[in-house]
Formats: sequence, structure tokens, C-alpha cells
Amino acid sequence: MGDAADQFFVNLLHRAVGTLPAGLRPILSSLISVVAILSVFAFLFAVTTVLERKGLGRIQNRYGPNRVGPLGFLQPIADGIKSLTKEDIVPHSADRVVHFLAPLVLVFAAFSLYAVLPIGRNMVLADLNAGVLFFFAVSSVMELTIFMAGWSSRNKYSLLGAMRAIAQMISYEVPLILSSVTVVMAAGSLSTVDIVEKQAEYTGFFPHWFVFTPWGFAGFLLFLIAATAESNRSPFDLPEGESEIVAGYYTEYSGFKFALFFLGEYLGLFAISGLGITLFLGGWAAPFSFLTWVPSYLWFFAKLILLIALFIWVRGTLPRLRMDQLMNFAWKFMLPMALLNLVTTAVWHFLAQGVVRWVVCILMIVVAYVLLGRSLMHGSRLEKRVYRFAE
Amino acid sequence: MLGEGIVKGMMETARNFFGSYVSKDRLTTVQFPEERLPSIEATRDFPFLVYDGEDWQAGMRCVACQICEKECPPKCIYIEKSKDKKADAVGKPQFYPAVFNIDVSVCMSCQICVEVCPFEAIKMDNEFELSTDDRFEGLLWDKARLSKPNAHYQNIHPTDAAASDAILAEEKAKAEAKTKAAADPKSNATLASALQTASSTQ
Amino acid sequence: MTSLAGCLLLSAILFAVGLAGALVRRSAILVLIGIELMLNAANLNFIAFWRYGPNPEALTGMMFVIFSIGVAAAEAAVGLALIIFLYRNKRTTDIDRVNSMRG
Amino acid sequence: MLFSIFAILTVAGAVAAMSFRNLVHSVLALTFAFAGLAAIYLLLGAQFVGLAQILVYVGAVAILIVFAVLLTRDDGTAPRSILSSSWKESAVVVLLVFGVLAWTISRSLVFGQGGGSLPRDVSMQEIGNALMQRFALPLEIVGALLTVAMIGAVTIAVNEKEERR
Repeated sequence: MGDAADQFFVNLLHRAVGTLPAGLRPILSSLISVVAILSVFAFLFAVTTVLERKGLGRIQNRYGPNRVGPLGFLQPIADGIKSLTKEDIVPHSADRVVHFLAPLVLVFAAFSLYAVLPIGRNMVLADLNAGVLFFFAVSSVMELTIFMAGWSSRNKYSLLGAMRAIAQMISYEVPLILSSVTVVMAAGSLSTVDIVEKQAEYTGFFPHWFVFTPWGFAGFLLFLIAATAESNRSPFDLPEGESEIVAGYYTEYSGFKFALFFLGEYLGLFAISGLGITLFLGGWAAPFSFLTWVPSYLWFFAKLILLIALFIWVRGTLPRLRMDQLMNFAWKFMLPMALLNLVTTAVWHFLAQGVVRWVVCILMIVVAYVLLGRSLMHGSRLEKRVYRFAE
Repeated sequence: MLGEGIVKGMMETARNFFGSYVSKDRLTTVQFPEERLPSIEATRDFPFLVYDGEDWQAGMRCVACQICEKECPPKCIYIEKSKDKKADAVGKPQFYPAVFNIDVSVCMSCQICVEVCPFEAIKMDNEFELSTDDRFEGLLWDKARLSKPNAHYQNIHPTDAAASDAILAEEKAKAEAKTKAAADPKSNATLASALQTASSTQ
Repeated sequence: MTSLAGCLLLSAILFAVGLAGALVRRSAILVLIGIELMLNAANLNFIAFWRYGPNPEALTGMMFVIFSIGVAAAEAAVGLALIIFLYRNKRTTDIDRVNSMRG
Repeated sequence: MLFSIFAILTVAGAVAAMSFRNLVHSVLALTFAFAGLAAIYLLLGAQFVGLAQILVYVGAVAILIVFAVLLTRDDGTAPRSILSSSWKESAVVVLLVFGVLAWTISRSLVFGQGGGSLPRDVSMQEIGNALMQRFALPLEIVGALLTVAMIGAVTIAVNEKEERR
């Protein structure tokens, strides 16, 4: 029974494709999967925009959108209609072709990220041998589209925003990849499917998720921070810091192109959350061995929604960083921490199973964390601020 | 230690998030069309024309002196004087506005028309839901749309209305005293004392 | 026509285009771009010979390309640093105007 | 079939990169050519190289060049022509080089020969083992080279303040 539910969509796809002539099967099978992924994640995007606004509202003791439809859940439809019917303004001196291409390439790249994410057992579009590498390669294309958007708009704010975005994304790509490399080392594979299958085992009823190891926990936190920066979300939203540079690289975008940027940004967020789930949180694996009867894709989406909620929570809490703080944090804390985490993973790998390796690895990480944190804080005055004139 | 403040902040926002579902007094939002805050007395939006009595055409205080039209900074008032005259609040025959239009899309609610009106005829209203789908005719208010009874004024701005009523009553008394004095020269002294009290009350 | 000859022909075309860019254009940055293209043409040759060569199990050609990509990144970084240095001193990236020996 | 499409796109990107007047357009066309090459690598069964090509060239080198383009704006006194003064001689050299290359390929044994059988997909483990065992020394040398290049690039680009002093 559980297996039938688990493989329901896979069987459905096989059934549907089986009726077709054999020559068309592989193409149509992937086409159907692509359409399914597009629609599911586009729907998730729509729901997330409402949930984010409502959540942020509640964090600020407001209601949030509650007018369109029941509890305001039809708000994305209203927003969509609005952005579709708006005039598409292109600045006079803008580079029209590049300006037009940037959002399209961004959304295309964001969607192709999902090709390697296993969203359920046997539910992956392309089980690439180098799946994790594919993910990072495609997400590096997104940096270029942001530059295209910022540069082609011929606007000071756009260019500043694009430059900030690129500087930030390059800086945080390093710890992002290094923290993922720990998992690749431990799993011995670059394939996302293999990585999840390595984690779908249980000792007693406790899962073998990588986040439940010292290096995995540290790596997950590093990954999460770097992912926040990569997807330009608060507190790393300097590229679109609306109080400083209007809207950053998409200042000159309006109507549907703006909506595409918005979509691309959220899709990037979901994809990178999905990668975090795949690498550290066991992908579609159930959290306890007695819960394996629940369909695997439900676990994936439950984890995804939890991570998105975490991102919304962080956005509602933390103020925007300053540029120098951002860079200091990336190069003076994240990078050495990620490198030390790599060493810890190797130590974990070569020590015998038992209490000793837990103690050693936890000690390594905690000491590194405390020392690096101290050195990062060194020189910054953190005592209570004295206001000379405002008291 | 690094990260302590982040955890503290996250706890605070979590408290807000869940608290907003538990205790309603955290949510200060008034959901406007269904819930409304009571209008406070000092609210002033767009001007309206005051009339006395029941009939707005007979009781209109405005005498079409056109001072407000001249003083209005954005020139949103348009007045046409009538050809004939009718008795005003005091009883004197006066002109009245044949046309009195205010373009509320132009009006900036500066209240200068109220300040300059010597007849207590134009006052500030507290109506603010003015949106309409016709931005030309729907926002050009004519005499009929602008006139509101004195009772309405007393209702929305009781203090100011009382003061304005007092001024009008006094003027009326003065005018009556004047007519009486004209009829009876001996009562000049009474007129003088009446004038004195009038100036002292002002 | 995925064949060794096709790959080699493509590689030759890319090399010629890169060489043309490097020699004919006057912007120093474009010269660097041309050199990158020539490097890529060489990489394509390595991959093609690895793929159609007698011993694909040895992975030698592929390894060479991996190292070559790493070296290309270093080369681009140094080259662009030189260009920026040049620009600081001469306020131009026009190679025709950088013709004196003293920097 | 797919190969020809990607080959044509790559060459088009390369030619465009070399002929645009605007350098940013050149870089964008160049990334297009790089992506086309990556697709050809994938077609040839070199998955790792293809993805590394995108990661390094599109994600790093193109961005680097873009930064350089934006940091070095010409002062506007440059001549209108985008061609260098010695372009005629250069064009002859280019044609000669291409002629020699094409002639060699056409005369070589491989020309007209059909494609060999596609070798099985190379797994990441094989590449990793090769990198760590047979090619460990080159890997270390490339690592050292990258470090040296990085330090060199930083020292070249950053010594402006010392000169001003």
C-alpha cells in the first residue's frame, strides 16, 4: 500500500508513456516530467509569495494580505494579472536585446536546476553522474544573467546592484561549494540520487542524515547561510537594497519581465533549498524508520516548506548587512570555517566509529567556530551604544 | 559568542508570530471597510456649504460674495452670482449662488475658504471616502452635493458649530437691534450697549 | 557528423577565429578573449582525441583538459590583472597605443 | 546532427565575440560559445569536463572579463576603428594558420572516417581516482600554479597605492 502511493506518480508516468510508440517514449517521458516540475514549482512559488507576506505580517503583528479570495490566497492570481497587464517599459538607452534576454535566461537556468533534484524515490528528471556539479554550473549562469540585467538597463542603480550581486554571489559560492564537498566526500558520489540513498538508512529508527554528524551540522549551517546569500535574500539582500539603490538590478524592469525576475529568484531559492535537503537533510528519506510508509515526495516537500519557512523567518528577523560586513563574513569566517569543516570530515572518515570520533570532531568544529568568531568580532565595538544627543 | 544575537532575535520574532494568533490586542490593524475608527472632532477634509432650516435652497447661508473663489489657492471653486435676491439668515435680502462648484480633485483641503468666509457659510466636512469611477463629473461637486444642514455641522464639529451659531445669533440680534433703533431713536443707548457687549464677547 | 574530423575542423575554425580576434582587434581585453578561445579550441582537440583515440580508458586527454581549464582560470586572472595595471598607468587598453618599453 | 547544430552555434558565438564593437556584447557572445563547447563536450561523453567548462568559463572567467571591461573604460580619444593598425598582416597570418590546419586535417588519415563507438560513461569515481593517484603530481602543480597566479594577480592589480606614495 505504502509502496503504491510512493511510486504512484512514477507508475502513472510509465503507464501514460507506455501507450505511445516506442520511438517517442524517452522524449515524451522527460517532456511530461518537465511540465510536471514546472507546474508544481510554479504553484509553490505562487503559494510561497502569499505565505511569505502573511508570515512577515504576523512577525510584525500585522494581518498580511487577506482580501483576495479566502484568507487572501488568491492574491498571487491578482498579482499575476496585474503584472501581465502592465506596460512593459524599456529605458530609452537600454540595450534592448540583452535587457530582454536576461529574465528569460534567468528563469530558464532556475528551472533547469530542478533537473537533478530527486523529489521522491525514483523521481528525478536526470540522474547525472555529476549532479551536484551540474547544479553549481547552472547556478553560476544565473550570476551572468544578473549582470546582463544590471548592465543592459543603463541605470546607475541597476549596475550597482548587479555589481553587488556578483561580488556577493562569487564570495558566497566558495563556502557553498566547499560545504557541499564535505557531503560529496562522505557519500563518495556526485550524483544526487546516490547521496540521498546513502542517507536513507537507519540505525534503530534513527536516520543516517548527514546533518546528524558534527561536520554535517556545521556544513548545513554554512550551506544555509551561503544559500541565503546566493539567493539574495535578507539579510543578504544588498543587491536589491530598496532603501539604498531603489531595486538593484531590476530597477528598470516592469510588468511581466519583473514577474519573471521574481519567479526566477524564488525558483532559485527553492532549488537551493532542495539541494540543501538532498545533501544534508536526507532528501526524500523519512525522518524515522517507522514513518517510511509515508510517500517519499511528501517528505521532500515537507522539508522544502520547512526550509522556506525558515528563510521567511530569517527575513523577518535580521536587518541587512553592510557591504564590508558581508565581505568580511564571507572571507574571514565562512571560508576558513568551510575549509576546517573539510578537514573535520576527513578526520571523521578515518577515525573508527565510536565516541572518540564524535568528541574529536565536535571539539574541532567548536574550537574553530569560537576562534573564528572571536577574530571576526575583533576590533568591532559591541558594547552598548551611547547616544550623545538622542537621549 | 557569534550568533547569539541572531538566536535572540529569532526568538523575539517567533514570539511575535505566534502571539499575533493568540492575543488579538497585538494586532493594531483596523480592517477598514468592516471596522472603523470613530471620527475625531478635529478631522477636516473637504469643504461643504451650510444651510439653516429644512430647505437647502431657502436656507443657504452663502451670499455668493465670491471671496472664497478669489482666495482659493488652487482655484477649485467656481461661483456664479444669482440675478435676484433672497432673504439671508439675518433677514437681509442678498444674492445667492446660482452655481457653486468645487472640484474636489483639485481642492487641497487648505481650509482658507472657511477662514475667509464672513457669513459662516462654508465649513470643513469629515467625509473622506470619495473615490469614484468618473474622475471628471464625479469629482466636480455642485451646489446640491455640497449643501449640508447645520445639524450635520453641529454633529461633526460641535465646538466650532456652537461658536459659529453664536456669531450668527449675535449678528442677527445686532441687526434686529439696528432695525429697532431705526424705528425708535430713543433706544440709541440700548443699541450702544448692545454693540459693546457684542465687541466684548468677540 | 560527430566524428573526429568534425571535431578537429570545429577546433581549427575556433582557433582561427580566436587568432583573428587576438591579432586584428585593438582592444587588449579582446586579445585576451581571443586567447581564451584558442585555448578552448585546443581543449576540444584533447577531448576529441581522448574520445576517438585508441585508449579512452586511460583518461589522459580528459585529465589534460581538466588541468587546462584550471590553468586557463589562472591565465585569465593574471591577464586581466595586467590589463587593469596597464589601464591604471596609460588610461587606455588600446594595444596600438601601448608601444613604449617603459611602463 | 546535434553536433552540427552545436558546432554552428559555437562558431557563431565565437565570430560574434570577435566582431562586436561593444566589449560587453563580446563577452556575452563568448559565454554563448563556451556554453556551446560545453554542450559538445557533453555530447562527446565528457560530462565532468562539460560541467567544469560551464562552471569555470561562464561562472568565473566571463565574470572576470566583464569586471575588467567595466573597470577599464576608454577615455574616448581612441580612433573609431576597432581594428588594430597591423590588421592586414594579421589577417594574412590568420588565413595562413587556418589554411595549414585545414589542409593537415583534410590530408590526415582520420578525415572521412566515421565516428567510433561511444565509450561507456566515465564515472566520477574513475576521474577522482585518476586525479588522486596517477595525476596527483600534476594536480598539486596546478594547485600551486593557481595560488601563485592568484597572489601575482593581486599584487599586480593592487600596487596602485604604493606608487602614489
